[in-house]
Amino acid sequence: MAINKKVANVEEACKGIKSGMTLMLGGFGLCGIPENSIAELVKMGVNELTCISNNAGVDDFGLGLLLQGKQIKKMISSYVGENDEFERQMLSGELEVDLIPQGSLAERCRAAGAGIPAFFTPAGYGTEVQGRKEVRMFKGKPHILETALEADFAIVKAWKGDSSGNLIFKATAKNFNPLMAMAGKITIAEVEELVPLGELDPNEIHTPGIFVQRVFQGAKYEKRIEQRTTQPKA
Amino acid sequence: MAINKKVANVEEACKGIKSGMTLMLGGFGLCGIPENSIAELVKMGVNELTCISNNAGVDDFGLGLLLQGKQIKKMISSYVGENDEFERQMLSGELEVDLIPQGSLAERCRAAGAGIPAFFTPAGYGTEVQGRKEVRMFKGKPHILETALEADFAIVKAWKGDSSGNLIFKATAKNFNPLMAMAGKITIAEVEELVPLGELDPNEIHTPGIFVQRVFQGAKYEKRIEQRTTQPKA
Amino acid sequence: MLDKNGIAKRIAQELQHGYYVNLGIGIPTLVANYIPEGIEVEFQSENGILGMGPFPEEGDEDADLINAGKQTITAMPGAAYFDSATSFAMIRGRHVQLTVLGAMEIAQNGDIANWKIPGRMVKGMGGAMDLVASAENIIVAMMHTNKRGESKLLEKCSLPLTGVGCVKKVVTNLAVMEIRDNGFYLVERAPGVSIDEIVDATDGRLIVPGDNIPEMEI
Amino acid sequence: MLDKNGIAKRIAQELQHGYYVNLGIGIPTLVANYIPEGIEVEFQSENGILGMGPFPEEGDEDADLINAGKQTITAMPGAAYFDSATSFAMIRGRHVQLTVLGAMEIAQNGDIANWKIPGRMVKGMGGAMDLVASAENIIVAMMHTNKRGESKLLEKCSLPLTGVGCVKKVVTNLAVMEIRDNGFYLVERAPGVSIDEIVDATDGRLIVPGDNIPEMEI
Repeated sequence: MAINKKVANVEEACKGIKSGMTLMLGGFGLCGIPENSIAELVKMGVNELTCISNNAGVDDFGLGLLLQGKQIKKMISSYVGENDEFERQMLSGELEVDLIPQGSLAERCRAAGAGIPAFFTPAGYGTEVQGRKEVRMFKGKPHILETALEADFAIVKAWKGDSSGNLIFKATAKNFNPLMAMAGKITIAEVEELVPLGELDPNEIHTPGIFVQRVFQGAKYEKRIEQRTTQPKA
Repeated sequence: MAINKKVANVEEACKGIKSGMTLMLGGFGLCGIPENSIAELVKMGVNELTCISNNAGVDDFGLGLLLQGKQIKKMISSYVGENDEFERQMLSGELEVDLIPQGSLAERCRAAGAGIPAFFTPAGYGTEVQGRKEVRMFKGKPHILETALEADFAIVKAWKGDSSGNLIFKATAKNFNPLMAMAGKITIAEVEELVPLGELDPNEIHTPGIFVQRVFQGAKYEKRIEQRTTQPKA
Repeated sequence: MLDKNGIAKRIAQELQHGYYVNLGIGIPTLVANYIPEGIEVEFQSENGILGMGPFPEEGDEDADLINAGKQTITAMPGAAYFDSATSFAMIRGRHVQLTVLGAMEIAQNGDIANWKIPGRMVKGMGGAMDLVASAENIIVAMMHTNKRGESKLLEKCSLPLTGVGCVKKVVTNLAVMEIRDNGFYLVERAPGVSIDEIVDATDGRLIVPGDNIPEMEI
Repeated sequence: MLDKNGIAKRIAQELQHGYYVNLGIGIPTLVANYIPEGIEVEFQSENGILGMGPFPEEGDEDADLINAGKQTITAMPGAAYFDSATSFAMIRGRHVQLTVLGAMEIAQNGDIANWKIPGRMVKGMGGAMDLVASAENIIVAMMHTNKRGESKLLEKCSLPLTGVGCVKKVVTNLAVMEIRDNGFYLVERAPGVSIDEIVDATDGRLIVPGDNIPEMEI
């Protein structure tokens, strides 16, 4: 009786994504990003996109690939420091950029998914982020009103998933993925492993399937490491 | 290097709870309630308590035990329909009662734990719940402003826990427990099984230990069923 | 005239493929027994489960696995458990496509009252206020009249409201009605029930579009 | 005068038993190497881990396990992973007891700027605005002057702010200072550094309480 969200491949998953749309993309740095779907967006050639993503990838991976092709009109992010092409497009004015505190970004995604149109947070008070937002004191401390952040499509990456759209993330690859999954009008989940229905323990599911409209197993994952830091073997 | 939150027993866990305090207690109906701690509160004889809990137990179990001893001055709940003594005390005016929509109750607990002092929700607009709360339109739909709900102590019940305060709940016994764990100035977690540090998979933890100040293994659990509904064996 | 199971059967016809559905306590719970063949739906219970299954076999009850009516249940393959904030995120965020719940009174503008009788019965609203304020599609399942024979379909609710102008459809033992143009728009009659009987049992404004109101097929 | 490791060592003395600590990128990260003996602390990284451990041994790197600086890390026994909303719930909700972060400028009233140089460098604030707006206890770890030899301790920040009046303590290569009475209140000198050197390197109002400012013991 479970609702089947399984689609055959990334082409089918990304059907309906059009130029000018607002997309949310999960991941922190290059960790937990929907690699297959990003590649498909490059292939589709959709442009004038507004992309909501904590980071903008690096020059030749992640959202950097969409920046190279000038497919992105506007980025809504919290930190974009690892991408020269990004910085160039932003400083030249080719790219519109809305920088948002990371916690506010996460909470605004969750809020959209949770039917909370607005909430107060102390983050950004007295800074450029405050802008014209309403300020209100709570317990003697100033807070600003932040609103829910919605998207036409949310594209997330999980470790395991089932046909009903239930998702389990791995370690810190979870990050923004469960929140963006809640916020998309249509949520696409690409997973490393699509397991048979009933195999995931209902107690261990991070994103219940109700938040996911399409799920598919990614063809392969590079899972590039941005900063490989190690210590010598003991 | 993990921080040790383990206390020897329920007496030690409940130390510092005083008459007149505000307590949050996890559980939905009798499912996932902190049985050991409630018994201890009865034994301690603290009274004039404000209890935030979705339900008020039944006459002879759960928070009903505190009601019997008239230890509760005020209840903040969403549904109290299974308790005659409760109804009697409320209608007679002995007990103050603040009824809150279940979703707003959950979100207000989470908000307290998350440093969100207030948020807008559509629930309760145009009803007694609205009262003097601020009303604001979002996308043409009226919403009311709800504030965070804090407590001196939050008392939750989990299935498994470790000495660092990490918790895993079982099935629908999760309910309000993870949210209240976030909201308490001091959070007490009683668990069915306290496992050695490192035994819980960091990927399967529902409540990270940072939200928990004291953890102990409950002596025994009755886990009473409120509505035993079954079907004949096939 | 329908019995409670008949009301549930009729409402089950409103289920559509891919729906996530929240069923309230009482008659709504029975809807799960009549899912039309060939469609996939999943039931959400607001205490924290998606993919709710039938009652367990005797001896298999689990105190940790209940529904919002505090009844022991089972989980279907593909089920998921979650906390109450996530549960109401699903509801408030409109991820649940259909809510079916009972009511004490419904007004012709879609107001609903089902949580309190001042001075006499105060059980609380539970999740009902969140559900009715949020769901796009709300069907009320109830008897047309109360135990004293008084109509539950009114011009204006006399009891404290649960939600304002939110009900879209009402299915009773006598009729199916939609809330339209500030009235109860009669869509179907229960088997063997005449228009006059429905008119008599309805205190609010009943809109009867012609004499050929079809009889339900259930 | 201290090097970066010296600054980290001095800040590590501020750690107290039972603290949850968030360490920013750069010098703050080094603090984890100098935890005083006999105390239990846990490190939170805002991308979603509590109980962060040291870098993995060569060959054990996991692309799915990184810190907020995008570096590969390990998890200690008792660690937990969580999503970004939960992570900032910990931060905003004041469950993290101490935040250590770097800065480009600090003003004598506790303002901090560390995310943007208009027209030249715009990396974004990441989690810094949430951290500084929320933490009860914020220590800034930085060099006293910038690469051009200009003081980073100012009367007023010239760069766009990250947070207002939030810094409590500053530890530099020259000194430990508390923000008090709208000034940098000198608490300790770095080994071998004179009061005059600190005065010279500080553009904002430096409060020197007497001639006997103790030297750090590190």
